[in-house]
Amino acid sequence: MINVIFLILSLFALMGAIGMIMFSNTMHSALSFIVTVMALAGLYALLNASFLFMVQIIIYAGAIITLMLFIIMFLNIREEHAPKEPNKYINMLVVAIVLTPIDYLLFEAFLRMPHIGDFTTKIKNFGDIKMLGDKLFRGWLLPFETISILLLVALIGSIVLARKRERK
Amino acid sequence: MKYDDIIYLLPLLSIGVGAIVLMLLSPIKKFSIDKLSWVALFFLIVSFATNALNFGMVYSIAPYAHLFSYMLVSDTFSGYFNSIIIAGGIVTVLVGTHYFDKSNMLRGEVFSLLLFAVFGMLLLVQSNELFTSFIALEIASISLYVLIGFQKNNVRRIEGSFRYLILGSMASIMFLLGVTLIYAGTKSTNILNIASYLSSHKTEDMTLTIVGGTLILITFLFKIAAFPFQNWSMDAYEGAPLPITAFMASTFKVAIFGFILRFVLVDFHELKNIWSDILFYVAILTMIYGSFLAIFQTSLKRMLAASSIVHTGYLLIAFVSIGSIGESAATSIIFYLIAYFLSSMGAFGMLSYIASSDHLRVTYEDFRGFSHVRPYMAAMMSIFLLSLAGIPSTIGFIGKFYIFIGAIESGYTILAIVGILATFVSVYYYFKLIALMYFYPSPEMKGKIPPLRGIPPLVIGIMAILIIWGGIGNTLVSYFPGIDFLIDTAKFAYQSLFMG
Amino acid sequence: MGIGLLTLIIFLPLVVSFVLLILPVGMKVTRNVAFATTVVVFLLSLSIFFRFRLTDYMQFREFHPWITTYGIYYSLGVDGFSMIILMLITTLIPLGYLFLWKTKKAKGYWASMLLIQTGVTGALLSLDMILFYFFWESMLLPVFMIIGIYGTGNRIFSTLKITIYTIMGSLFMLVSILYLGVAFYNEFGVWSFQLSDLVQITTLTNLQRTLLFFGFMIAFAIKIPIFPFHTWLMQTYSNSPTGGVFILSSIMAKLGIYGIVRFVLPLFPHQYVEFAPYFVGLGVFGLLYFGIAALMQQNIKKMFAYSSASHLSFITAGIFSLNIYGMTGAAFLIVAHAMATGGLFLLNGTIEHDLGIRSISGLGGIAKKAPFLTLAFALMLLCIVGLPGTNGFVSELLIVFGLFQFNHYVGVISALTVLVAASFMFWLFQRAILVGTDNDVSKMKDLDIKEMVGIFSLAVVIFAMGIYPHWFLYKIEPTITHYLVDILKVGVGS
Amino acid sequence: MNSHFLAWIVLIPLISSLFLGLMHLYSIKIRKIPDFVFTTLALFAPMASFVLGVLFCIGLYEGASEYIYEPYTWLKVNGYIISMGFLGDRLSIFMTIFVTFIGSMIHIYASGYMKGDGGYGKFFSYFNLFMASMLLLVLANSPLIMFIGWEGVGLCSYLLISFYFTDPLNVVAGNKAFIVNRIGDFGFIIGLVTMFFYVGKLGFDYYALEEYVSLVPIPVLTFIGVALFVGAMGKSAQIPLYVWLPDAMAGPTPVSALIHAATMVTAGVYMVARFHFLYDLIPDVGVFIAYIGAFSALFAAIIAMRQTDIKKILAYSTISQLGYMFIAVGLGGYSTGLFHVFTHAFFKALLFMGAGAVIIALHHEQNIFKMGGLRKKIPLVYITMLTATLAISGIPPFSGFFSKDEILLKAYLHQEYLIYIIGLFTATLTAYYMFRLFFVTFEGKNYSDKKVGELSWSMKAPLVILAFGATFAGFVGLPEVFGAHNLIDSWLEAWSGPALHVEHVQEISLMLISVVAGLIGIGIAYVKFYKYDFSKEIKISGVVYNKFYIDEAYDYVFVKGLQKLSVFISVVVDDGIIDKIVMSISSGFINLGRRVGRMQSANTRAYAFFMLVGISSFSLYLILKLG
Amino acid sequence: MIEASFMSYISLSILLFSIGIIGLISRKNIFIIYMSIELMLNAINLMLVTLSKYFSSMDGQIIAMMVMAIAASEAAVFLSLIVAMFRLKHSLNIDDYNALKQKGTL
Repeated sequence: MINVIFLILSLFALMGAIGMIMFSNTMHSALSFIVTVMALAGLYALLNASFLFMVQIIIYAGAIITLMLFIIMFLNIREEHAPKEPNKYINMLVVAIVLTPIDYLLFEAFLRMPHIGDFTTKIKNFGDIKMLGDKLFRGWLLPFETISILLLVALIGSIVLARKRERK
Repeated sequence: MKYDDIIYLLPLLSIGVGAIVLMLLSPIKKFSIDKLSWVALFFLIVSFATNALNFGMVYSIAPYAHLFSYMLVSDTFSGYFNSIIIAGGIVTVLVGTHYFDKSNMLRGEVFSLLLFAVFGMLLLVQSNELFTSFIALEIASISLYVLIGFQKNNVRRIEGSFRYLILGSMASIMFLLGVTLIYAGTKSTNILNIASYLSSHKTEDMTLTIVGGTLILITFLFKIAAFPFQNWSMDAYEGAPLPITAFMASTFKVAIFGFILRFVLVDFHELKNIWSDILFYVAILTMIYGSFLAIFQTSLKRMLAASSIVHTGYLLIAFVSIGSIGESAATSIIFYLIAYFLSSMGAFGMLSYIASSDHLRVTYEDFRGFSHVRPYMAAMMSIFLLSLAGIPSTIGFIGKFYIFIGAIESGYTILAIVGILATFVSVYYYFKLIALMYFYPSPEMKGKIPPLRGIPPLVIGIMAILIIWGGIGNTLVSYFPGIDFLIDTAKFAYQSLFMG
Repeated sequence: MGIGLLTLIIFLPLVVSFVLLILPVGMKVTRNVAFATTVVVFLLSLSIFFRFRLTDYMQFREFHPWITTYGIYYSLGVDGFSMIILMLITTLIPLGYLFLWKTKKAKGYWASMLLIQTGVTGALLSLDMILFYFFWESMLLPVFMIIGIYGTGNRIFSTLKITIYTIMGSLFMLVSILYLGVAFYNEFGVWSFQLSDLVQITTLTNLQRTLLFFGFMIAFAIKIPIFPFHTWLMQTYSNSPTGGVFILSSIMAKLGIYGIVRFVLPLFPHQYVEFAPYFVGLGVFGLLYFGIAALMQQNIKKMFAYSSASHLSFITAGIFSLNIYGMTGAAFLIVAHAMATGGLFLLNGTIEHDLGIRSISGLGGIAKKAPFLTLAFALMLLCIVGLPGTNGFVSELLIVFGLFQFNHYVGVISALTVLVAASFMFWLFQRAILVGTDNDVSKMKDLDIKEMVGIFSLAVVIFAMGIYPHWFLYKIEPTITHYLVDILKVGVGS
Repeated sequence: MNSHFLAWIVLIPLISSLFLGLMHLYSIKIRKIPDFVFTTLALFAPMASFVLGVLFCIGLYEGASEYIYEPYTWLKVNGYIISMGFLGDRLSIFMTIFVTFIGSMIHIYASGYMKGDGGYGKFFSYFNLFMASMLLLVLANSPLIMFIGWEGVGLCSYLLISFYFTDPLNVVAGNKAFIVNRIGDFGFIIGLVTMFFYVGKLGFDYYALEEYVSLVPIPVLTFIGVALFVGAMGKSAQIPLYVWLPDAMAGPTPVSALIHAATMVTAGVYMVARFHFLYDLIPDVGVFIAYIGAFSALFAAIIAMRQTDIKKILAYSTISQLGYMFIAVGLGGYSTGLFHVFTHAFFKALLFMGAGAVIIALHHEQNIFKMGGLRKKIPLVYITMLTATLAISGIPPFSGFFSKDEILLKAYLHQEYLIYIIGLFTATLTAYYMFRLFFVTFEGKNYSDKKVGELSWSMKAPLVILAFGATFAGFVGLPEVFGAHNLIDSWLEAWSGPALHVEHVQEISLMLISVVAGLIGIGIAYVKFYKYDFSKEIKISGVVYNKFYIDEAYDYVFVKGLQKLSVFISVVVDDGIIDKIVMSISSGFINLGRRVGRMQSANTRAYAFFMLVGISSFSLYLILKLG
Repeated sequence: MIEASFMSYISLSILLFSIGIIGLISRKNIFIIYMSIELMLNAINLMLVTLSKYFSSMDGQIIAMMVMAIAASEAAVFLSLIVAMFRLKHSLNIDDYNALKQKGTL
């Protein structure tokens, strides 16, 4: 059963991703990307990451991509703004070929992975918000704090960059 | 919980606090750029001072180890790099304020972002955990992306920023993938845990870790602009405002090296020579590519950017030899970083000071007859160029000396020879500028060049003196640190890595 | 710790130069103080000359740690060979100043001249390879400045050319030095770049030594220059100001020779002997090649450049002749040629200063206007052509002896030296100085009193060394005997 | 006699020369010094040396075998010492005396000849410097020191030939003299070096060389002998290095008299005599020398027959006479050769001085065909010139007869008949061209109506003295056939060579033959030139007049050839090949850089792709590395 | 030896990652380039979550969560830069932005 869900979700994820890079219309791509994101959220749920499932939907689908769609509309981007890309399939093929060693290496590396754990979680409530919060504030305090700095930087950055042009 | 651990956090904290304070102050109209720069300077100096408290000792402490789960470390090594990075920040503020002031599109947020970048870099060399490093790297990078594109109505700035952003994100993702693979391989992202895992397992079990390490190395190579990941640097350096270019070219590189040295020496201590073969070619190609690129430039900014690729190549020579002679190679890298920091910071700083009025591109031709207009500035510029070229009596020579001798010691004589050839080519493009400054009659440009007054020239002059002192200084003058002192400090820094 | 005599000799000009540069003094003060400094240095070196003992050891040693991590020491010393060149430098420079007196250059010119002096004496006296390299490269900078700023013609191009050319050579030397240092470290476990330590290395293979030998030789061959590394020379000389070309020809080129003897010889004795025939061949070939090329030069400085190259090739042949005659002769010719060429360049400088002409065809009839200059010119010229009674003769004779000992045929060919220089030098003298032409030389002034003191002091030394050479030679003979017997192990030559 | 004074013989002229030079410079720069100061100082030097020479001569006569004075070690290398040494033996003192004597005479003459010249002091400075060098050459104790003098005289010759340096011709002639001499010196140095390496290490003075020279293998010795003789060829203007001497006549006439006739050019002969111990061992080289001498004599005489310049004729005659001398020394008769040096010095100096007097009198006219009829105008010159002409033509009892005849006798007795015949024929030619000169100059009436300049006493007195010399000097070496004792042979006993027995009748008949030969020459000259018709336009041309085009050939082969080679080297090889390679390496590098620069295309996707390729290659590396 | 399901998750994430790279390099549209980067981050997140489950450790999930934060911050900068760029040139084609092209090449 789980395998079937996984297959469906992964199919969606892949289709969405492929669609995202294939569509020439920006809006279509963005919508296609949402499919992937949602599929991934489903996969997180399959992987006992219930909190992440939520976050994925809220942040990605809800915030990031929406923001992007908002920008697209805000800038009033129309079809003619999209660049002409006659060679994009050939390009993709070439990139895919160049990519082969990397993928091979990654697969090979995971195949040789030492047998540390297994894929059946024994821990109860694995992945729920309590456990996550506990771990986050006990074991990952520093990154968590620095993430806030990062967000601050991004905040200033986007203000600086997107602010209306100032007078000389 | 020990409260005196706070002292090891102070450098980081004061920068962070400073950045936030500046962020809050910057929208206030009353605070001019000048005033903000003093605020920034205050926090930087506090940070520098608190960092200097532990100078001269070999120590390694994980402050608030329990709280931070050993993710943060403060040792001589980080202290050493911290001081360079903070100094980079100080110099950028001191020299750059003039530029920021003159090009009135830059606003107060620039100091906030600069301090955030410094914060990210400090964290980068102090973090003992890969994901924290990643965040630190992102903090620094994003600050820099924004700083480059700050003058957003200038298409060159925006373009440089955007290109750097795309490629930098690609590199960051490689880093993240590397971290993930290492996590997959060792079930931890803490450097010490990884090191102990690696030393207790067979190589066959380490495939994931090695691949992950390689991906991190690729990011490192990208950030220091090594071949074949160098293309962005020319565009980003040229696109950025000059003080930011200076900051990027010298300080960021230092921070990156601080991180990768800790990573390779501590983490991959057992495996550090697995990359020697490929890094060998990377080093050679980096030097050759940089030389080719630098030799025909007309814009000085581009020339310095290209030459910074060459200097990356020199550093990689030492990085290659880390595999066989860890200590002296690492020491030589640390020393060379100081040398390069001083020289390139000085050269870029000088350019930014000169260009602050109205030049966007500073070309060779702009310097024709410069020595007749501003003799002292020309002399300082010459010192920086000579140091970059590695002419004796400058710190650049000593740095190259260590690098080459390390290469020969570890059996990479070929690298030393290629390095020599690159140096030889570099003489051409550095001396061309000196020739232009000195050998032509005085031009009609006196009005445009800012006078030799104020803080920026003073700072640049101090750096020139440091370069000379680093090149000839010795222990003859009692109680005054010379070259030996610098080397010993670098050695302490190296040793402190293995105390944790 | 006290400051040693050699340190004083090396660094006094540097200190004075910086002080002068910083203080707001005019050109005249700078010049006068600079001259006084060189005189003081001369007196200091004179005291070394007289206190020099007749041994083959290094004397007046100074030894202080510099970069202890890598065993680099501030290590100075003098032996017979370097002593004679030291005397040469410290004598020539003040005399040269007297000639450059009237050049209306900025004070940077004089400061650079002082810096050059520091560079050359430093390179001459250092016994630590890194220290040597340090000075060797440093002296290039003031030369770069002097030629580039105060030169003429296509000066910028030629300045860059000489700089890049010589730096290329010295960088190869740097690699070789480093390689030796590492080899020493691997063998003995400590770092050192002392010459006396590096010669003890035994682990290097023959191939390695050969490569290192050529690494060193490239640097020196470019500086000297040996065929075919000479093309920078002609352009540089013809575009240099008088002071620059004076320093280049009479001092810096000699340091190339010195470097071979001081470093290459003890470090690679086997290669030195093995490749000696090739270098002797190159030397003798260069002697003829440059000599013939000099014949038809139109620019006086270019002709002198070829002439210098010719003589320097001859000196090179001498030092590779592997016997005491050739090597002492070479040492002697270093001095003789430095004085004579230096003098000629200085005299030519005054001609150029007064007339602004550098092509031979534009001159002529100077002898009538300036008899003293003509006399001085003739005396220097006689030394160049090796007329008996001048030190040029003694040295050329000894080198011919040495080369004859080396190989009879080479010796016979090298005797052509009596013809080579004479042919173009006398022709030059005829066309440029003696014979009157339609050219306007009315602006030509004769030597003033300072110049006369300068040039005739040189002439006196030239003739003194030619008439009583033994008094000068006996100081260097033990050193050269030491080189040949103890280091090269070829014997002094029967 | 203290041997220290040997050094003073050299030093006095040297110091005098320095003083004269300084005074001259003072004079032209600051304040004029009157000529008589120069004259006094200049004349003092050779005379003082002459007196010293005579004193040494007396000392030798009284039984001293030789004087040696070695003031200091000139050079000491590898334990081998070369001293600055002076040797006063019979040969060198003989040379000293006649050099200083002739020198003194010509100094006196020159004081008149150069009167009023702007370079008066300079002239005498050079002159005295020449004396010093010549005396050093003569008195040196080792070949090396001799070489110092040897080159010194060459330098002085150069300086004096190009004395009036504003005229390019003079300087060119001076250069030619110096360079050609240097070619000779090249040979000399080779000989010297070879000698040093084979025997010189045992001691490099003449006595040591003489003692050990037999250790040298004969082929080497032959090489040394030839090489040294090349030096002599240059200095003494023998084939093929004679070309400089005629041109050297560009110098003032006293210079020609002193240097290019009487003294310097005989240095080669002296040198061969000095090395007699060497040449005695290699008679083949001696014969070679003799042949060179004979051919030079003949060749120069032929050229002299058609010359018109009075000094050039004398110059060729000098070459010719020097050839005689080499015949003698080549055949081992060193004393005979030196005897001819001795007599030749008198009559040739006289001839030049006479010619100089004529030139002065005719306001610097040198073409004999523009003279004529001077007998009445300057009778003293006429008489002295006649004496000298007779002497050179070998008419008894004038000095030239005895010396020349002895040389011919030597050749005959050595059974070198070819040389003998050449010598005899040359004697005829000599008489012919000398009397041609004499008749054309003094007889006829070409110049009789024009004004002739006055001659000062200082020019006349040496003429008279030397005329006496030219007449009677031959009696010093009066052959035994006249019942006299050959003073020269006995004085230079060591150099007289093996005694060759000769019948008196044979000797007398040979003498007669040579006298007849001379008279034939005079006769022809008388017929052709005694009443020379100057009105007839003379057209002189042809191969002989143009000196067989030897100068042109040399010029074409050596000078032009070298110049072409020089241009080839500096333009084609240096600039065109070597520098081009250097420069194209650098420009090629820069161009390559421009190509590489295309990678900085500002194309983000290309950059990213490039990165991807990099990552991919890292992956490949790892795949290979990890297996 | 390793469960198929684990490898299938990993494979999926690697595939997504590759697609991201392909999109990043072969497309000219700035937005798609940006989304490709986000896709790659998502792929890594999937990997991290998978590992988290595999190791039965929360670390992977926490990292994944923070990666999302990083992605958000990058998004902010990215999008604001895009806005700035578009204002300047009114083009979404990345190839139109080539003012920094090397001059003076052959």
